[in-house]
Amino acid sequence: MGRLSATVLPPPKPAPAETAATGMAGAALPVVHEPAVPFVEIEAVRAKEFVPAAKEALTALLAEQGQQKLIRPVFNWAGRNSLFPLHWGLACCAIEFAAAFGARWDAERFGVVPRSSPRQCDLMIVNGTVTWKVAHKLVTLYEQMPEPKWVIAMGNCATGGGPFRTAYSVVPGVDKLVPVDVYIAGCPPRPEAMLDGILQLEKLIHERKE
Amino acid sequence: MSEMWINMGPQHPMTHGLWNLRVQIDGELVRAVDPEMGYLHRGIEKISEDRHYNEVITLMDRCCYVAGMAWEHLYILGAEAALQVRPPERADYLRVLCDEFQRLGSHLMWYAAFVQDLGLMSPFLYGMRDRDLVLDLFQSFTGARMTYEYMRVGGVRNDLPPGFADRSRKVLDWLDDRFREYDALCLGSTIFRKRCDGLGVLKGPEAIAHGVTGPMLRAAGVKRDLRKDRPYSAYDRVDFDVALADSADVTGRYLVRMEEMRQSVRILRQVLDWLDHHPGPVVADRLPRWLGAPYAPVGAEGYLLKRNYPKGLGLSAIEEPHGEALSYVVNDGGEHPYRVKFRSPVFANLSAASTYLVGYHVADIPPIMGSVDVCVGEVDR
Amino acid sequence: MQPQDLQRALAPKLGERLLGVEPFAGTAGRVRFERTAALETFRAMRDDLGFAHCAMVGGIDWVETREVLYVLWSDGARQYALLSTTVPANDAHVETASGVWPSANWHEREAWEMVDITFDHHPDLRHLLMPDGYAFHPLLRSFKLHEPEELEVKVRHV
Amino acid sequence: MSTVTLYSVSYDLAHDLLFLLGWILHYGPAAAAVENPNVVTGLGVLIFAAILLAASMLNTIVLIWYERKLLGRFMDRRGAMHVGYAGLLQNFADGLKLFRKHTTQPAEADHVGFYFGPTAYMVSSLVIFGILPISTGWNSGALPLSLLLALVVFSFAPLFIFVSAWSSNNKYSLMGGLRSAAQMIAYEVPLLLAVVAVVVVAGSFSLTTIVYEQQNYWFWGPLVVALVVFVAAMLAEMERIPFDLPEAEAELVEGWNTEYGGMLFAFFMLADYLRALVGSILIVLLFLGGWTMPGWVPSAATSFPLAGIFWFMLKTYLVFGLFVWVRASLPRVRTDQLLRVGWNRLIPLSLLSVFLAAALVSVRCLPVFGCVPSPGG
Repeated sequence: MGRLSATVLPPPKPAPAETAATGMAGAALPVVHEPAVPFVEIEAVRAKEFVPAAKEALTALLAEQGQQKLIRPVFNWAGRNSLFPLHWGLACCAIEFAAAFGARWDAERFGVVPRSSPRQCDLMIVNGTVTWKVAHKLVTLYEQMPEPKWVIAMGNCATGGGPFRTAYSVVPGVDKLVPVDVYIAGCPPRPEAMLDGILQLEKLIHERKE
Repeated sequence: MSEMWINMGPQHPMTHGLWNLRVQIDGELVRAVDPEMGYLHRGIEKISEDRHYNEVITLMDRCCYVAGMAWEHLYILGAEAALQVRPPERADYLRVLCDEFQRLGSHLMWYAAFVQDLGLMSPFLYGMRDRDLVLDLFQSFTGARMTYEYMRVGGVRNDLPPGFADRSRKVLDWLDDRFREYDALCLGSTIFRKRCDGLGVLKGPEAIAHGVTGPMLRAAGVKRDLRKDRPYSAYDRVDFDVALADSADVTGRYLVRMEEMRQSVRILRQVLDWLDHHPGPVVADRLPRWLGAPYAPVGAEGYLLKRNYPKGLGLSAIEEPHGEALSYVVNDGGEHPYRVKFRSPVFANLSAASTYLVGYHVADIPPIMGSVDVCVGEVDR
Repeated sequence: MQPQDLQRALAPKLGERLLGVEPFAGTAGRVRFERTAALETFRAMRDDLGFAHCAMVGGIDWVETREVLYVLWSDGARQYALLSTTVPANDAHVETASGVWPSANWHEREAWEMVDITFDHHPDLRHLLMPDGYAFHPLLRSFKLHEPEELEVKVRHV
Repeated sequence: MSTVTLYSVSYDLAHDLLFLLGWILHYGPAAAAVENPNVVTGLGVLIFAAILLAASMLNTIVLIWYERKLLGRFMDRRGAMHVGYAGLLQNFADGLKLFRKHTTQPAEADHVGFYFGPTAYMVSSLVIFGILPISTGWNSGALPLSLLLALVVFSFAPLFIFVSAWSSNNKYSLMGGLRSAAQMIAYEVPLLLAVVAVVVVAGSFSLTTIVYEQQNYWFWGPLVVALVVFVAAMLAEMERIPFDLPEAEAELVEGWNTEYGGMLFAFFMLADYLRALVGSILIVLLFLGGWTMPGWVPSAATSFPLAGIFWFMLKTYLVFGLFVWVRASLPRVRTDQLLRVGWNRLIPLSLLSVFLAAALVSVRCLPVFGCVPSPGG
């Protein structure tokens, strides 16, 4: 099981540049550490060492193939059909986020159930303006979520700062802090747009090969 | 386990927004609280200084996202006072219409959030469902669900579409029925009364000293409603009662908000009748020429100087769904406001948090804060 | 209540330090006073004139000077009144109003961090909206906003 | 039909399997070994356990789906509907996803407790299913004290919750764990006293006997006070609204499972619903006649194979539907109120129910309800 879970890690996302706002003195932002990519290195010097090394590589290859054909589609199906977003509200988009779980749109139809604890989430919907003051908390929450995990930047503020991009306290886009998978346009996006973003993410997960 | 501090927020189901309530607890009892704000500080007052008067409206919608219309109204009144512009009468009525629909929307949102804090699951969905009906009406004449950008200095952007009055009346009738259902679900439940009676008590004098306004103050029996005391727009021409309760607790705030929704329905019926019979312009015809323009016309500064456009200070106060909101607009004759300062009702209501939270249980914090109706956008601005 | 009423009630208490009461649209008037008379003005407004509710305290930066603005409400008169005092920018401090109106507490914290006006004897003058240690005062006119592209993003390698 | 039981089926299955194996091996000590009756019994027990496990897990997953759909309907929406037919596969997707998730352990959490808590919670909830009889056939044999054993295992849970809450080193978890312990201890007493009323009337601690005693009349009529107490206490034991304080989302984030993710969280989730299932099953067994059918059911239908299981599951799901209804319409109580209700109201009520039961039995007044006197009474 340990082997399995190690190989279905998501693709190593580009490490976000560690930034520091010029407008905010003394704010040391945390770094998002990307997990080390495991790899097998074969150093066949002597036959005695070659045999176990080759055997290991072959086993790994077979496991990889088996995973590609059988296990990955199942887990991809499970992963895309049960996305638990983090239950939190940043700003205006949070109201539309809540409306999407209301009676009219009912995001639970797609298996989307918000959980309050980041440990139980696999999707962080950044629904609103991210300020430098909350940036640390956001990164902490992201790091508390277990792999595999995804981020949706909902609305213009999370995408690029929106109407507040010039403000001294606003992060111009949450992708400066955490890797973002899906961007949803709108200020705020309608609940339909949010659901569409989630469906786009499901498509991404469905096509996941790594 | 003796006393310890816990952080409720910024990511916590109780907060309904982005703020942090630091609570010192002794077992399950609250000993001290310290709200920590600013997680959503977006510098709206600063950005406003770089924008034209009409462009600030964009920010106002996002300032308080559950009561965007009310904040537009607030800012517009301040800006009109500073620029010495008068809107036509129909615009006044349209603004009252927007305000009251917004009050319905905001209070329905409050209802949804508040009952969720008590652990009631279904009414949350009911509140959101009925709020969507109000938002549909907004959408039919502003094109947006939450961020409307509808009001303008000197009036409103456009008139109502045909058939709006009938649709609104249908929604109002539906809501009238639903209020009975809400009351049955909440007041009819013994557990609700046991939870909420005598909870989060904030008596009148203390509330006034701490600057608490709105439903929280009226639940303490203080009859202060700026719509009556200092009528703005068309509020002096409509008939309504001020919702009051005297228990000063969570139940009282619930009763006040429910009654306010009923009064809103009453006001809206009158306003819709008036609008049916009084067509007319919705924007004042004599406006500074640059007000409607997205960019300052070439040589605007010289133009203004030549015209010697009046400088001015504007103070406006409205009864926002959360309470008394103020705006102070300084017009130094330029095309941008020199300074815009807002007073958020929730800001003051939250600053008094220790008066109504200390001494209760940890489990009481969510319903009490739910009854305060926190909208962090307008607190942090 | 008219500006003359305010003048009549405040003049004996403040004397020279009352700089004038001007009419202000929609309110009882705008009282301008010397900052040395702050506490007396607050007490007179609350106790003698019944302005029990301090709705707002705000600061305005007029480059050389800074103005502190108080908006008060009287439940008896059903009217607002404005208080205003001007302090020099290089020595911007004024007595706190939070002893008279507890509601002024947070407003003054905000005015301190935004417009850099120090409130003497304030019980808890620390950052409210910005993080602790924030060194700037954003609502000063000298603080300019930038498009994010203009910001220099510093990448620190660990 | 009555001779076919779950155990006999699994024993026969084991016997046939091993006979086949012996036939393949044909001769020698290997064939003798596999045809050893001890081996057959052992394999039979294993198959029996596997069937029990599969049935209980399947039921739990269907129960979660049932609750989500029912809750959705109460809330004027649809619930899960896009994964499988009407969302039936939704919970399988959730389970697989949680299975794949990395298990994270907080830096300063206690390693042993962090893993032991949820596992033991899950296992203890599963064990009860080996004890509960579902029908005449689906019966773990004549354990004389099966009711007592089931309740004992059922009441282990607060200990494990507390262990996992404490070891996750989170203040919310700790508060949730403390609340859970206080609540379960407070409600254990009325629960057991209500059960005593049933035992007094039935005259036995064996669940099978209790159900047989209800062949003529169900106990909910004569023991209505005990039923009320039992349902209330069971709601608290299952930690469902209005008594879901340990997981009170509004103030304690996710309660004692705040720090748990991945499979450990799935354990908690499954065990919660397993306990809900156990609670519903116990109510059906003790008060609603177990697998006995109402009088209006034609006798031809009663002898239908699996009719007992059908009726049992129907009753169980209806009882659970009642719990879902309660969840959809009631707010949450506060800790002190909960404890006050438990100690001040439910315990006197449960004592009253015991006295009532004793009185009923001693004066033989049960025929008042249109029933015949119990032979055990």
